[in-house]
Amino acid sequence: MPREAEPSLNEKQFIVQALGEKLRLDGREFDQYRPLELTFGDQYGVANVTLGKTRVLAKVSAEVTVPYVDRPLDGVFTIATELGPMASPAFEVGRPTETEVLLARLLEKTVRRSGALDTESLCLVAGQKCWSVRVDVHVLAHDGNLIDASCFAVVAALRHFRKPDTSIASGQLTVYTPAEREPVPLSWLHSPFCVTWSFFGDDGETTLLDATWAEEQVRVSSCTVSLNRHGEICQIAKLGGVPVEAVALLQCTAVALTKAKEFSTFLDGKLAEDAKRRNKGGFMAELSSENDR
Amino acid sequence: MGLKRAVAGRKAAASGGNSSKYEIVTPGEVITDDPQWMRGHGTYVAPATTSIISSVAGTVTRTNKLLSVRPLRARYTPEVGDLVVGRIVEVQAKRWRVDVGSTQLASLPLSAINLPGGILRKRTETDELQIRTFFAEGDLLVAEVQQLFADGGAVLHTRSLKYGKLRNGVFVAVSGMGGGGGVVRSRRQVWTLESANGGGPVDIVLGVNGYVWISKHVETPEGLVDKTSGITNIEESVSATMYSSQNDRIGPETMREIGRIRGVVTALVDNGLRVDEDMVMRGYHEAVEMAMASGEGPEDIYLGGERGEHLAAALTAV
Amino acid sequence: MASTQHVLLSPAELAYLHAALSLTPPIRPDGRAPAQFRPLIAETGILPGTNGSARICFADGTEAIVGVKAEVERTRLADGATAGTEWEEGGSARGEGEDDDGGDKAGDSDWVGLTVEIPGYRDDDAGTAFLGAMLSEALLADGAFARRLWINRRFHWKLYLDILLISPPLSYPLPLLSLTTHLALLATRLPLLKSEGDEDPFFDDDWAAARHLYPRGSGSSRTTKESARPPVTLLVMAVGNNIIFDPAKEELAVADVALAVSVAEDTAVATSTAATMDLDDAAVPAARSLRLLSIRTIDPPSRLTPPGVPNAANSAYGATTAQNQPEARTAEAEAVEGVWRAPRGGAKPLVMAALVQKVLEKGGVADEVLDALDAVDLG
Amino acid sequence: MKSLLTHNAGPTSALIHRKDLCWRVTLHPTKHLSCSKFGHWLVDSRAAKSHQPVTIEQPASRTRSCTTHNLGTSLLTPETQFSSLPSSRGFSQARPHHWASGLFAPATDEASKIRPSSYFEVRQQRSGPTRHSPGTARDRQRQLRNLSHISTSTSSAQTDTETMPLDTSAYNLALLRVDGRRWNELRRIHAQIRTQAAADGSSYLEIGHTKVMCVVTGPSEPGSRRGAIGSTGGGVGGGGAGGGAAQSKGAEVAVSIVIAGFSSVDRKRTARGDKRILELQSTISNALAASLHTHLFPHSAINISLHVLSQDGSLLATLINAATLACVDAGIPMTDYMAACTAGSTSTYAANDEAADPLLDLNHQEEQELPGLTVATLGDSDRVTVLVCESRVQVSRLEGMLAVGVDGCKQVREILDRVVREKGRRMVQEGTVEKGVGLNDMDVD
Repeated sequence: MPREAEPSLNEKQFIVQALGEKLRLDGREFDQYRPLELTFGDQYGVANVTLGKTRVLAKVSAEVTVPYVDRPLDGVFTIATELGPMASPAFEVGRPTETEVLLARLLEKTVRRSGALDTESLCLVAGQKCWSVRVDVHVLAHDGNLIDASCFAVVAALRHFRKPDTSIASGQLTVYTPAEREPVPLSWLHSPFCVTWSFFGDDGETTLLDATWAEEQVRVSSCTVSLNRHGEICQIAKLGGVPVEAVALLQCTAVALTKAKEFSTFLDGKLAEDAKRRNKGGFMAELSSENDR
Repeated sequence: MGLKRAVAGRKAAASGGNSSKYEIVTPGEVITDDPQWMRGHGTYVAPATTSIISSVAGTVTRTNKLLSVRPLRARYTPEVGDLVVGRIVEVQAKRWRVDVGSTQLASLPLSAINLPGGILRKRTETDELQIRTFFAEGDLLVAEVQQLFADGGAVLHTRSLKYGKLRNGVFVAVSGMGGGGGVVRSRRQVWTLESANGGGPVDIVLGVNGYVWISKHVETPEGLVDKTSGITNIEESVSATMYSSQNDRIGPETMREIGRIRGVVTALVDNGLRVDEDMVMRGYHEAVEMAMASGEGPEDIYLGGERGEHLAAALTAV
Repeated sequence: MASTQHVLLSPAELAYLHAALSLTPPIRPDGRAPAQFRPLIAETGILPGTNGSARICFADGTEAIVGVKAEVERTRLADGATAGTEWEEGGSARGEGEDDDGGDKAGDSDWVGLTVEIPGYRDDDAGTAFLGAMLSEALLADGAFARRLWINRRFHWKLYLDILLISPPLSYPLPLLSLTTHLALLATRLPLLKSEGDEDPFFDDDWAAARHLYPRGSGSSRTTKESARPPVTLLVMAVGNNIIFDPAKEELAVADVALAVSVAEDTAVATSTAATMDLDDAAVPAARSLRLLSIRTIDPPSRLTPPGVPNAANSAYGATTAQNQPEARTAEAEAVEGVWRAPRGGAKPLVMAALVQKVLEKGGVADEVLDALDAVDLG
Repeated sequence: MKSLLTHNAGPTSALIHRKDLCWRVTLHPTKHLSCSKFGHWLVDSRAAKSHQPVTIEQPASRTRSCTTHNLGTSLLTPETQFSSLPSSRGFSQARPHHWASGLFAPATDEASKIRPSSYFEVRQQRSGPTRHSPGTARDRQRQLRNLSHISTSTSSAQTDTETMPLDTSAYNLALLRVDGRRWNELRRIHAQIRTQAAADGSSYLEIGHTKVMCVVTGPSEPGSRRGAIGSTGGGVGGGGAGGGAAQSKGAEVAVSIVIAGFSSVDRKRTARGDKRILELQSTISNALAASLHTHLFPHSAINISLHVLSQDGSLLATLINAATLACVDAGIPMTDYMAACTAGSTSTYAANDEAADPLLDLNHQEEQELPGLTVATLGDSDRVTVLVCESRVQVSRLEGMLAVGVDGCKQVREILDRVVREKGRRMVQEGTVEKGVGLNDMDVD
């Protein structure tokens, strides 16, 4: 597979030196995120996130399947990440690279293992039928900080998703089409968001948020903290790299909490706005035959 | 590399710096922080301070102003002039890649070997085409480290009569050189031992990299002088056999003695004794007596398990 | 099947080794006698979380650890309802001791899961799969083993054997793995069954009361043809007509033929009439009768080694290099003394017979190995 | 022929003298140690904290281990693992419980006997403004009141034959964890190096019941020897998300982890491409790449092969410690030891906040039910190389856990350091290594 082009030596030194003087290539503050846009697809459960030049699309789909044998009362909830060559030439369709494995594990720990989605609510008939919710994360462009963008896209898509309504009468399961009954949102407990810190300098004293791809290739270690707005840490992953002072890590988690809250309010706003856009007048709007001006 | 460590407040962990001679240093331990000392192998200086900190577990050695730490066990680090035994792992266009048990493969350029017939000329394409006739994959050779690359890789040469392809014998790999029972650099790495029980002369090559070759003694060039007339074709006839991989006829007694010497070397290593010329000689004579005493006569050359320990005990006791 | 790894030895060494091993008596590189094993350290009961575990480590560092875990599993009733009905009417109080009509107690070979893990090799690698198959074949050959896992008609023990080779394989790991498995199975204990007949099994939770999978001591209640000891697979090789046991890596590299001989010991004092060549000798009461379970040929790596170049054909030897005539090519055909040539063709039947004979004869190697294994006290 | 079996030096090793079959057999009474599962936590009354070392004789009450389901209640389903494993057996008082010799037995190291100073003294010594300030006497009081746990009946991990039955007059049974430890006590750590003659560096580490073996080959030519430990998927690519941009010129650290099927209570085979294992491998190789001086071996590879023999919590921490020990044994230069341990907190994430107290070195049960994190530091400093927290926990509680974790790492480092020194001292005494020059005769000239 074509190796990602390593930045040249002087390019690296330039970035590190600039960081030494509190300057970033794109002039941002050290704890400032790139502009974050979120657009929902016209279908339920599609979220398209753009963080600077990094673009991630998350799509949620649901189908009725048989639950796992060892957990008859739980539905199935999987997150699939796919880093194809579209994201960057370094990624190959076949073998998962280390980046892809770490991204998948982080999303798994942040969203699935932290119980954001109540899987018991997905169960229809204990032991026989349950919903299988699947989130597909497609990375369209990789300009650094895939983790935060993908996590945001996954949470947004899951909260935006509506699964078809169902009813069970004497063992008879009926799944209604959106025309018959209004689709039902998933039962969502809390919204975790990832905040990734990057460390520079030979003992990791410079820390910054939302590193671009160039900065990512120069950093000496990174740490991803996932929190929800109630101040609960869902996971922390500083997987090796140059050691960082424990105190600095604690400060990182404090700042990460504020960022998570900002994400949360931003997402709530976007969801409310989309909800308003969808049902302007509810049924009546659909029935009226008046043409727009 | 995250070299900087907060050294503040970390007293020399060595127990109060007393000079108990069995004291070893472990990674991260401050050896000294007065700036008059220079830093050698196995140590590093934390960027912010001038204190020399050990980076391996081992014993401190001092050569007038230079402090270095010899690790308890490490891989062979080649130095110029070392006599090493190596095995060809890979044949490339103009050179061979030789495994000498170091952190990288050593390289043996085509220009660094004697051409058969001792003729001295520039290497041509035909030589490159026939590179495998000199050395092929798997062949064992004894060579000398000519120079070192920047990254520690070694360049070997075999441009002398005592170097070349090895045959008529048995190979033993001994664990890492850096102390810990490996081969120790000594005056003579290659010598001939007059074996007992009619085994005849046996050559022993103790490679500094811990690779040992024990073989039947091949006649020295002087031996050949009277047979062939004139000085010129000594070079030609001797170096001709240099690249042959055909063993000469070796009698069972010699094979037995070679087996016994191999047993001595492995016993020395298993029991953590250093391997050099006089240890091997003493070990061999001890083994011969043990065989006599054990009642099975010269056939009994087994020196594994307890017998190896008896041999080692006998050697260390004396 | 080629042994696991390609051995890198020079033709000169191979020629020397072959010459040394063809002598009578053969001179082995480490001086051992033809039937002498390398010293090893054997321990059992090293892992408290398993039903049985063992570890064997050679002096040169090759090390293997085997853990045995047992789980109760519901038996798939192959013959449908009949088992059910038979269960009701067969519900007569069947005593704890196994009655002799072993008919309905036939075990099933997939009650035993055996996995081999060699570092550096994927588990579906040809070599690893072959090792696993050979070990499990030896275990299940006589069908008696699965019968021990029988609890009642509805449940049985499912035994998982996980075999771990810790160090990279220095020599062909088959004998080491088989000895470790043997010890682990000897040390395996299953909880004492408290429930009766075919009801849901209930066990005594005092581990001290658990009974061994292979009950020790002579008075074992098993008088049927089952072997009292798990099988042992030995690696035997031949050079010329010298037979050598427990070959090291260099010796295997010059072997003409290599065999994996699986042997089991059964307590049946009465000579079993089966055609198996067990040489039972009633005269010596303590002697055990050995049963040959399987013989597998192992493809020694010597077939893959490059041939040496005789001086005659060696152009560097000053031989006329210009024209490499056809006879120069054929020069390599017939053996030149002191030049290594990979062995061609299979093994002579005489040598094969001698190999097996040496293993199975009274006081032979198999006997000694089993005696030595006996001496390992089980935790 | 010499006698078949001679018992020499103590009951635990029998030497077999056979001319042609020389076996040294080391006998191991199985350590019967139960980490039995508990259905419920008993909260006991608070009591003053004490610092003297705790070795507890098994109390009379037998712990009912839950793996022996009484069939009456739940109908047996094939998957519920049922065998009453040795790990869950009761205590047979019959045989004195002693650790056997040989590989799997501990030198009776004093390490695990020394108890770390209490949570608060550590706090006071720590300089640095931002450190959690020791707070007023009231805080101390609150902390004292809150250290609450766990039932008194324990399945103790360390019973030495010579321990007197516990006289509870001097020692209150409250504030104990499920296996009889205080909140700040490490489990028994037993470590050995050079357990594998064939490898460059090897180590065997037991932290409580988590047993890991590590074999290091290298630094050597990458992938040169067929049959050498090919890095099965553990290879570290270039600048990945986790590690920093690993320059291509340093040695490449390849880690391969094999988790034995029999390692956990019920047997499960980990699939080859299992993402959790890949993540562990990537974490360890990035962590070691930061501490090992890889720039000294530019074109070579260091292969670390880890075997997990038994899991009882803090798996990542044990793997990191074992890998560090093996690298020290292999003589690979490194900045300092990389010591790791786990820390947890007693209250579930939903419970009231201030009742939470930090715990050190979690075993399997505590890891399942309580929030916890694994932290690895470089040497004696507070610099964290690995911080992995996989359970939900309040932000405010992170500091307490991290502080306890970092202190725990320092104690682990001391224990590892002592093991290496002991081994080194023995090697020097045996003469395999020339003696070093003493420290103070340096300033002679």
